[in-house]
Amino acid sequence: MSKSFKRSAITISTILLLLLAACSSQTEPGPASTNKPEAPAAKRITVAVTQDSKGDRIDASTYNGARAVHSAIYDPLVEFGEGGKIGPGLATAWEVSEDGKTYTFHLREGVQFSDGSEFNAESVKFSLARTVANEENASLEIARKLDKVETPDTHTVVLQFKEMATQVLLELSQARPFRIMSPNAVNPAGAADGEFVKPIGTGPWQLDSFKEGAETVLTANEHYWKEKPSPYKLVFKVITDPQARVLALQNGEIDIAGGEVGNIPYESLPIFENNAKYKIEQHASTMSYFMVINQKNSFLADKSVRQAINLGTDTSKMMNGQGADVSGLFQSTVAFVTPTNQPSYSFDPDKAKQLLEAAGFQWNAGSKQYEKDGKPIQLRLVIQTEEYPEWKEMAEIFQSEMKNIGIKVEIANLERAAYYDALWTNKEYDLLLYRTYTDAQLPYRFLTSLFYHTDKTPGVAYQDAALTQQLDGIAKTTSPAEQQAIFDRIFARLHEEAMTVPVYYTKQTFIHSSKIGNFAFGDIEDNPVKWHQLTIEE
Amino acid sequence: MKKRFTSFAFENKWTTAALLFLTGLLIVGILASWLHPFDPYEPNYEAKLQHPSLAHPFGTDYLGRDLLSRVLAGIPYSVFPALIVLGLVMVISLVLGTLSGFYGGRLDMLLMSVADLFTAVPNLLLTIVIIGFLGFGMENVYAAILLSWWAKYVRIIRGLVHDVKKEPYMLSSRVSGSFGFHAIRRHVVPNVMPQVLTLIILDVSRVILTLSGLSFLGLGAQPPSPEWGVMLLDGKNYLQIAPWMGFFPGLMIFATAVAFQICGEKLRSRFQLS
Amino acid sequence: MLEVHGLTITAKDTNRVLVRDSSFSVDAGETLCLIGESGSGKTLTGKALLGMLPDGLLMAGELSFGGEVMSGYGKKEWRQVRGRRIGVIYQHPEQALHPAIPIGRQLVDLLRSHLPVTRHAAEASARAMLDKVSLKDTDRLMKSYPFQLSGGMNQRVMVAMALLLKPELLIADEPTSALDVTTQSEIIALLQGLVAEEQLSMLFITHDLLLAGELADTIAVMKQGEIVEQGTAAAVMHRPKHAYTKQLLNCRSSFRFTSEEGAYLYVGNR
Amino acid sequence: MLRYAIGRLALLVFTLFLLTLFVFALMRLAPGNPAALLLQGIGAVPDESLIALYEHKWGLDQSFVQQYVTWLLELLQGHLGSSFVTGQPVTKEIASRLQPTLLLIASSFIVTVLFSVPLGIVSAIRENTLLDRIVYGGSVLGLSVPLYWLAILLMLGFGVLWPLFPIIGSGSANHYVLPVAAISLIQGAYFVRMIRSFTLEYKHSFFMEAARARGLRRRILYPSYLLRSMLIPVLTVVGTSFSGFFGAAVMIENVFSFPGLGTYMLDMIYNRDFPAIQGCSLLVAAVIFVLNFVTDLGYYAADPRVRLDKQRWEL
Repeated sequence: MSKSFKRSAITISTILLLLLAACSSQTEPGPASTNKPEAPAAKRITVAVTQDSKGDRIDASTYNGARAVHSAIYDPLVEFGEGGKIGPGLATAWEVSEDGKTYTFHLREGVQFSDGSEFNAESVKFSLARTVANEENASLEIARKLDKVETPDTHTVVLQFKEMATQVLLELSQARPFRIMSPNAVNPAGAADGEFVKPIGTGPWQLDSFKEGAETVLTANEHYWKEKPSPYKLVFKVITDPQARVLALQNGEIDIAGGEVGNIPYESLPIFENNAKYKIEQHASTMSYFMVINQKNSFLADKSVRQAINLGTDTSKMMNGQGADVSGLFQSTVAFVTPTNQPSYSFDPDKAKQLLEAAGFQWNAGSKQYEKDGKPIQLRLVIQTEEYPEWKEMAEIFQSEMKNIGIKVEIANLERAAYYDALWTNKEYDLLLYRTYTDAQLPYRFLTSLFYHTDKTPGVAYQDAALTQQLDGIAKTTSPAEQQAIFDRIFARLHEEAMTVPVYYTKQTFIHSSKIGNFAFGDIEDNPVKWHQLTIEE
Repeated sequence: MKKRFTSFAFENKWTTAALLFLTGLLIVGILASWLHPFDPYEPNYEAKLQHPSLAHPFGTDYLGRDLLSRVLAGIPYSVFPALIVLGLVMVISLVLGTLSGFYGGRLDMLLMSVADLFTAVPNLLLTIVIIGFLGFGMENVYAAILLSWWAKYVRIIRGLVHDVKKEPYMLSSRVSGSFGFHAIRRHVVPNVMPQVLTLIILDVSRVILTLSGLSFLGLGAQPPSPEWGVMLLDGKNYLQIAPWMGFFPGLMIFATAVAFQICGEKLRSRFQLS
Repeated sequence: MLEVHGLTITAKDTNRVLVRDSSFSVDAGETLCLIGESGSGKTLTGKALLGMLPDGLLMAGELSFGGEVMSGYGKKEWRQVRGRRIGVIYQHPEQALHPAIPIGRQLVDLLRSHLPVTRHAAEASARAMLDKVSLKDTDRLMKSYPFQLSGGMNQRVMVAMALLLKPELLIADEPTSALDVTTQSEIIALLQGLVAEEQLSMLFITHDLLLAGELADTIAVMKQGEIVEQGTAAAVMHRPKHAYTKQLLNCRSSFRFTSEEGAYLYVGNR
Repeated sequence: MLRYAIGRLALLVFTLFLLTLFVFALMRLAPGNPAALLLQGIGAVPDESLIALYEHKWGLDQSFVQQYVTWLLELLQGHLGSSFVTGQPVTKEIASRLQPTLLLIASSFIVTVLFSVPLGIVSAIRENTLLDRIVYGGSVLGLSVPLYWLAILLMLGFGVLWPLFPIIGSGSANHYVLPVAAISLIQGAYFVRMIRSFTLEYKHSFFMEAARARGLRRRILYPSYLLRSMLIPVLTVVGTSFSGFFGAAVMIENVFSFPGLGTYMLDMIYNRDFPAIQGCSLLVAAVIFVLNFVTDLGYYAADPRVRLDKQRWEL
């Protein structure tokens, strides 16, 4: 090897080494972290999640961390059942005073937290006080109206409210932020404003380990009161890309994926259909996709245009035909929705055209669009595909259906932040594809947050005084019958004014390898699966 | 000049093929509207996700639209803008790179720090701001690509100019007091051009792919645009169900890239000889 | 020494003939000047003698050197000839030397490519050769780079390099055209001295007829790839037969004057 | 040499300062309000009062200059403020996510350089042979496939159909195989093309022809003469590729769910988490500038014309 070659090789390698040193100068010492040696006994069930669950900061009184992990660790006082019926949770029975200001809960006996400490009235008082003290929860009814919490004996809790409170049981049943946490979870123990240490709840699981951005591992809570604790470890593995989740299911790196927590794009379902190695589980959801209408738009201010759009939308084409049963804004699984009380617009393009012509729109054969004094109907539909990839296809189907009734739709697929800017602040949309909330937040909390309209706080999705009055009516009664009557009128009003364009009723779809047995859906979408009942068959 | 071109065109079969392909692209791109066998935008629910067949040589997509028509309709959205962007990048970086490489000193320092600035800022952030600020539209996406790409080129061209500046004939021309601009035009640019051309030709496909990357991050062309990058992204979602949805746009990008490479290579060798 | 018969060079793809049926010879210790305007094929002929034609060109005709026929040589045989039996110097010496390798190293590399000498011995003979071409301060020169030297010094280094392995034939492709007038005459004087001293035969390629007249024993005039006239220096200079040679002679300058060293100083017709 | 290095370092610090100002301004211009996004994320209605609450907590209600100055003062004391989304100090979050990203970038950089620089040179030396054609075709293919597509194909090919490597996360060494392969193939394609065209350029240069005319042996000719002259262009190609590598790492981390800086940065940009974006871009910029600086030093060392410009021979 001639000297010159050695010299130039040295020069090149020194430069490379310099680059490498500069590159890895910041790495911490120690080899790449390899997985901890597995305890031989506990086999792992791995679930794919779309985002980091921030396992080490899941404080029951906040919205930190993933909903699924939150509801796996903490139990609610009362549980949310089918169609909105409230069932017993940590409280076996409860009474609501006539004036709706006093709620008395009788707590379950002999229940322990995962650290063995006693579940009693004190721990409930501590949890509620801590949640109310957190100013981020100010918009919730309990936080707004709670006066004081009394504990007459170790297993009775009485909540006194300053004025009538009608949503207490619904808010208590939700995943966050009113579930019960042990006083030992904070430092100093029992202090409502103590510094959060470790999640300790009465739920079926407790936190085992957490690796940021990678996985959250839960082990069973041996003191679980309701059913037998699970013999396995439950791992929530972060997989951000939808296709990666599909592939991870196929090569066994994860056992379960789907639902809101780790969604599998619907177009990938055929890979797992009639395939013995996998089982597809489907369950009704309470969420639906709908389009928010911007009343400020000159065309959309006219009711007949809104109605024509509803009539022109063929929801059966959505999601490869799975959208056939759409009738009205809310699914039948939503509380206070009965088979008869939600009128809806069925697909009838001709009627839609008649409505437009009746409202003074002329058909322009050249541009094949309806126009009024020379201006064709052109609408900007804002969507986002980061959280809901399927919205792109729906928007394109909607676009072509509107073309059939002479309305030109331009789709704007915005980046997530710009999308929420359009919805909440700058209102730069004519139509915007959004979704309803889920379970206990429907219909009241969802309707008040989007349709409640006062001069001070204008309605976000639609501004209608009559609807607002009806919503006020709900807040004045705790009797289910009275509330049902008001909701019947609310649904009729939503339909009559065509305030929204319902597009699709979602379904909860989970896919798991067939060696996972005894799969059962949870009570709310935030706690989608009864993880502790799962079994692994060899 | 005419004789030179024909000899260049039919020099060997590869170049001819490449040139034919590119002219084909150009023609179809311009006259696209009445050339497609089907309407590239109209969904046709009965023909969803069909295999490539005689009726649909490239198969159909998730809304039953004919992919061949969409690919042809996509030419003006994918190839032409890529060339415009590259042309602008070349001009800007040639000017800045030459100035900073040739004159050096404070101007060079300043330009390099601004260039470093733009290479270091995450171009996703840059793109979001530009699109958020200027509003939607493909020209803003291209402006964003331009802004994050010029820096790399300036740095490379500065390196090349640095090389050329040291050549003896350059020294003699500076010694003889030839005015800087004249020296640049006559000596520096012709010498740097072959490398710059190679550089630019390399990146034709990368501009289209950057667009596809931006759509992956939620910032690309708006539906139902038949832009190749976006179609490539849709193809990824249907990888195992309808692989042809991603394959054919990808094939077109590859073919366009190869055609540009071959023409660029031959042009460059012509540059060198003259 | 060097016999060339019927040399023809054609371009492969356009089969244009660049050099047509040229024959000439250089005897031992003699200098042949090949004259022609740029593009007349004289440089190509020089390259053909070393088998260094760029790919895309075809060579026909017979080359023999020192009795051996070279036309059929393969890569390996040519490598034995290049540098060892035929040396080359070029018009732009600083471009012919590697810009980023010190001159000493380039000389040593050349020696060790051909002879099994130790590094030390190679450096010694390199230094000796640099002295021979009257370059001063050789130690510092060995460590310097071409861009640090003037045109004249670089050309001297080129000559040293060409003659390092004691070749029998030196091909000089317009070695002085890029130099200023004074350096030019110094280099010409150096070459004349070395040719005489080493009994070296030289093929001197130039477009400058007067320079040829002074250096050459025999002259060959090339026009568009063809040798139109060939003969002794005196014959060609004073009794030119071909119209083209006459034309070249007439357009030489109208005046000349003598410098101290006795070399002709004139304004050539660039 | 030292004077050059000091000058360059001063410029580097100045550019970093310029960058922080530039990123600070960029974020204020971007659409999307961090408070509204956070509230939206937790299912609350982003009304004015709540947004004002958060903006006060994060100091966003101060003037632009005030915010920048406070941030800069904090930076000088070594901390980058705390993230809006998690409330944790940004320095801690970056530190915990740094290792996978740096390992990913460093290993793909080495793999890319090791296979593409020699391949580029050899395919240029053996011009128009079969090897050259294959390398040419392969590199053009590499330039026409988007990174995320290649990543998915590798996952499908070597993670599912032929399960050799894990495809999710950065647990063990063989978690790095597919991501590094994806980045190296794409960046490698670019390197090979650039290096090959530079080598061709130099291979046909005059001093190489003169060296061959002197009968220099191939064993000296290519390794040292060609390579030595290639140092500068190789440095140019390598030197300008760092931000390309980091961009590729961000994309790959997202597809392979690497818990690295790439996924973190993308999330933070989507959530408009200003301190986190600011901290990350500062760190990334610092690393890129240092590497650019090292490349410039490399120029200095490799090119004698730059180094010895002053020592000319006076006749």
